Amino acid sequence: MFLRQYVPMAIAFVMGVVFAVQYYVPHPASEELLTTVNDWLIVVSGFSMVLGLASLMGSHWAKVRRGGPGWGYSLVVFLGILGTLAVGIASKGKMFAGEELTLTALGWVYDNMLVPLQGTVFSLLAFFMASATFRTFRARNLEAGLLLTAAFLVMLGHVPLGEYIWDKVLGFLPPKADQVMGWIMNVPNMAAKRGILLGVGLGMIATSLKIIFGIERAYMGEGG
Amino acid sequence: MRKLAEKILSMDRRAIYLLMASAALLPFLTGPLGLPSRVSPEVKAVYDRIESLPEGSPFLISMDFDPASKPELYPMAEALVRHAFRKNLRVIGMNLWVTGSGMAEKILSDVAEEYGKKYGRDYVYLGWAPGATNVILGLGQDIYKTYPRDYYGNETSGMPVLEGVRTLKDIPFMVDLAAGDPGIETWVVYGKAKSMAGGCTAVIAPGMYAFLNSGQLVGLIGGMRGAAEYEALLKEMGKATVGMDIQSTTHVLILGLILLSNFAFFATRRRR
Amino acid sequence: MSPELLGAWVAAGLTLAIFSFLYKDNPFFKFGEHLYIGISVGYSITLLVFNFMIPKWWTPLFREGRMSLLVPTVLGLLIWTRFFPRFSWLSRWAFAFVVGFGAGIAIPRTISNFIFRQVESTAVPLVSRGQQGVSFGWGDFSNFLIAFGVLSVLTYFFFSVEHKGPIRPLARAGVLFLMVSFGASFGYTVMARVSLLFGRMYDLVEYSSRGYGYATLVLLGLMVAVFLAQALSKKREGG
Amino acid sequence: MTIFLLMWPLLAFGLELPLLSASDLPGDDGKAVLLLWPRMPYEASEVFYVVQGAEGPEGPFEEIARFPSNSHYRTERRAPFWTWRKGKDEHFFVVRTIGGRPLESGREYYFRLGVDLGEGPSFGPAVSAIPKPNWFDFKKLNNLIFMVLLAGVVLWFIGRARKKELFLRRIPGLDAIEEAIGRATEMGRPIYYLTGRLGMSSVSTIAATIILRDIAKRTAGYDAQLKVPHTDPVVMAVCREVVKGAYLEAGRPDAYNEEINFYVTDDQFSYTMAVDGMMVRERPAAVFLMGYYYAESLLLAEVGASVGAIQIAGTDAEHQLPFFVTACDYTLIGEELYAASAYLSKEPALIGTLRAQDVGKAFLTAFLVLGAIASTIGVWAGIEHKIDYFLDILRDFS
Repeated sequence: MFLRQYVPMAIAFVMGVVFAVQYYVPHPASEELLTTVNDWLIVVSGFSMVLGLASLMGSHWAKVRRGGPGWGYSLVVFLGILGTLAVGIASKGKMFAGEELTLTALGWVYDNMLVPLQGTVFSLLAFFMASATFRTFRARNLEAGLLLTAAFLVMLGHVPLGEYIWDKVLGFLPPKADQVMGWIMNVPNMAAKRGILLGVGLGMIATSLKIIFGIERAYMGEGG
Repeated sequence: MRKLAEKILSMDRRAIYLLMASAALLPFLTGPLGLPSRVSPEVKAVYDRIESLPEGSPFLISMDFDPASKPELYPMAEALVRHAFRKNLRVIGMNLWVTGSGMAEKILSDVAEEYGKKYGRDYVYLGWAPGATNVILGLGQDIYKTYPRDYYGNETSGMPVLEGVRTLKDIPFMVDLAAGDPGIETWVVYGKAKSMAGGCTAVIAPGMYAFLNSGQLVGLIGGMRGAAEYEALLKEMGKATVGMDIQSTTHVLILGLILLSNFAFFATRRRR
Repeated sequence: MSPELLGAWVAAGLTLAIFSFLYKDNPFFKFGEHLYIGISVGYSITLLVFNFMIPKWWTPLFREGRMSLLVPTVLGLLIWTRFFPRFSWLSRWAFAFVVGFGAGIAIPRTISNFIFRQVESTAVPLVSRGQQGVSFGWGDFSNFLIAFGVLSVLTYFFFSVEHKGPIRPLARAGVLFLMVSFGASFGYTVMARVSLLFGRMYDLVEYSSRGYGYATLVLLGLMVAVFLAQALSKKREGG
Repeated sequence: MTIFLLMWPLLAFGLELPLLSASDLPGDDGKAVLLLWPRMPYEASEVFYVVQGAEGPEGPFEEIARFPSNSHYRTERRAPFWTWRKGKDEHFFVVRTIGGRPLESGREYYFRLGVDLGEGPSFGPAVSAIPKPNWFDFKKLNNLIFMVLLAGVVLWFIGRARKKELFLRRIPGLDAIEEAIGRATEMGRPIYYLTGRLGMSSVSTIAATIILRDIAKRTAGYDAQLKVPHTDPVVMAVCREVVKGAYLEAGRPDAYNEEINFYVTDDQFSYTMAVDGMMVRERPAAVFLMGYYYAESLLLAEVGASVGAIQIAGTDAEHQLPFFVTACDYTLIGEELYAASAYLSKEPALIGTLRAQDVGKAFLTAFLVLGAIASTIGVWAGIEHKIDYFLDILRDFS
């Protein structure tokens, strides 16, 4: 109990208080402390990244071993990892090699596999968005109507063709489409985002305080 | 009429996908539409800030994105690095998103080659390091401790490109190009940049206006449109400018769909 | 086949495999998606080793003998005790170190950047003084709207009192501001998604040229043929 | 003698040189010196002040700065009223480098000030100062006080919430839950509950499991059919416990079924498609989308709306809110999700924190209103500098 519960709580408390107070102390000794500990933590981040990557590999390996439905896809994940790793080691982790900057094997995998795959997965959203807009964007009430109008105006002011249409249809109005969009972004949108930001800021401070005082212990993991 | 409206409302999703694909392919078939985008004050502010820097000033660009936002942020990064090289600034590149390393490296080396810039003297790529918040904090303390070596394994201390630069405070201007978290907010909170601007995907741009208004960001380049505006300012038409055509066609399609669905919706509702 | 040509075929094939999801969830898509996960993890490990483990940890610690790196090494090893359930509680010490530090540095910086800076630029004069004395222009109106908007959104997220009386219209105004900002976000997001689409379309169009051996067209044809054959065989089975 | 000759032109015009004072700049790391000197009657934009510095009393003096004499008044420095007096009666200059070399702490430096009327500067006597590092930056005092006060408020309210129940307003979305479950029972169709795509370490997932408990209690009472498809095995394990507990509490352990919570896949789009497929087939009467979502939000909410379900969403994923707001009947926006979970769970730590944050918000709201009014009056009456005393309280001077 002491080692498992109180020691980590004490560590979090000391670290939290010291580094909150450090901010107010301009003395070089305090800056040196921040620099040193911060450097350590960059190294620690590297170690914790291994933890994340390894647990992902572990879960796919377990699927391959159990051979349940879709285990083949987990094998694909595994082959992808091993293949890229092999290619990466062969290329010493660099995209280009030599004076001529020729593409290495890793560069080839990156350019022709990783970039198109990731790009395409996310570009699917353009299609989903179009269909979702069509099916759900209805001015059912005042709220939805406002949302819709703002979205409409921003989209119109966002593309050259929209500006062109605005000039042709509403050209007699003093503001141009891009100015309308700019005002929406800078005034009502900004105000709402700032309101949210203030709330989020208070929330972040409160959460940090709770970590320091040992009230919030989710970081300890199971049983904490 | 009502039947038609109901039919429209229950249109198969794949029909919309097909419309969308056609709208996206249209500019490839017709050729460029040649419609210009007007330059917004947010983007102009970034351009002016770089213009105002004296020759030889260090300029930091952090490319915190991955291939998923390549079409938006890659042209933006290219345009900014191009502008910096044109002004003979010393470019310091880095990134905080591991899968973006390759792109950041490519942008810097491609544009450097174009302008005949020499590695180590005119520009440096510090590369990726884990622990984004700590990296940003560390740069505010001591760049050489955070990045003792650059991406290629060279020692950073003594590099001519970093002369006179010890911490972020010695860099008069930096731009963060971000696709999410860690990104602009992280730099705003933990960075000690003297003056900073942001470039980001269109998804996160609306949230950044609070920092723009408060002056924590001097300028903001939002999405492909922002990149196209920057290309227009540089008078160098790149991929973002080309991409604005498909933005035009697809946006107008979606606007049309919104109108259509709302007309149909009200047509079916009024009869009820 | 040159690496470039092969690259075009692979890229076009993988792009189409992912796009096939628009027709329906299918093995091509699943293959592509899992390959994506695998490659991105493999790439991350590669970079972790070559850009971090070797230059920033192994070389300074074991070759140059920077003993101060022993501290983070021990912390890192403590984190790795999560791999061994019996000792995994030890990882709490390291996590407490990291999380405590994070909480500590976050507080003052959040106060300064998320609270103070935002408050300062909201509590601004709502009139301006020019050559002709004090006036209330469009800019001042916008400033007023900003202050009112921030205020009403804060009120909406206030949970200690019922939204009754004078608070009710204020909270309601907060919702309306939120809606406009959601709409603006939506309008902006469309651009982001279409940008990605443009990126992929650009490549697909390029790869369908003769120089690349009509890669896109050939692969698209093959994929359609597979789907058709599958649909036909299903029909035959059904009929 | 030489000095007298150099000063001759100034004396001839009846001008005297300002008296320079140098001291360590307070609240820094000991690498800067603050110079102050009074305002002189002959100041104009054509008259320049020249600041020079040296590492020894005999020089050599090097030029540090040169600026019009009607600038660098005390008012121009951004500093709070509790460390710095504003005004136009004195000039200031902060020296950080001499000849490009940064000042070092603990070393004595010499400075002199010259006035240039256009024919080269005339210098007054040199003064010296030793920059020293400080242990507290008083410019950040307001930040520290804010932190201490907020810490006090958080701890106090958590403590109070442990002793007695604090009032929290009911979130309207929670009333909609009752209605949705009632309707599902009437129609005999299932209820879908999704917990988002993050693991148990996320606040929004925790909130989602707390709300699930409440919903499970109601479905147990109504005998409605609940379905919770999962994407994270750990979250599924937790939710099984939660639902089981809820059914016991409702007195219906017989109605509990392990299959209420089931695992689909961890893969984003495959999960989404699978859940969409189930929704199309089973046409649920109510769909709850709580927790954190990514791009799949759009697909899930769209299908739910198209099968005619009552949909209630709750997320702190800001980017997904537009889709939920348009496609769902009710949406818990951002903090409302946490508030709903605090309301339902009655957990003192949650309620206390929420109350503390409310106090913070009330304080900020009041300050904003007063600040805007005060600075408006300031401009109106031309007393902006007086208003600064108030606005400085929540200004950032780092």
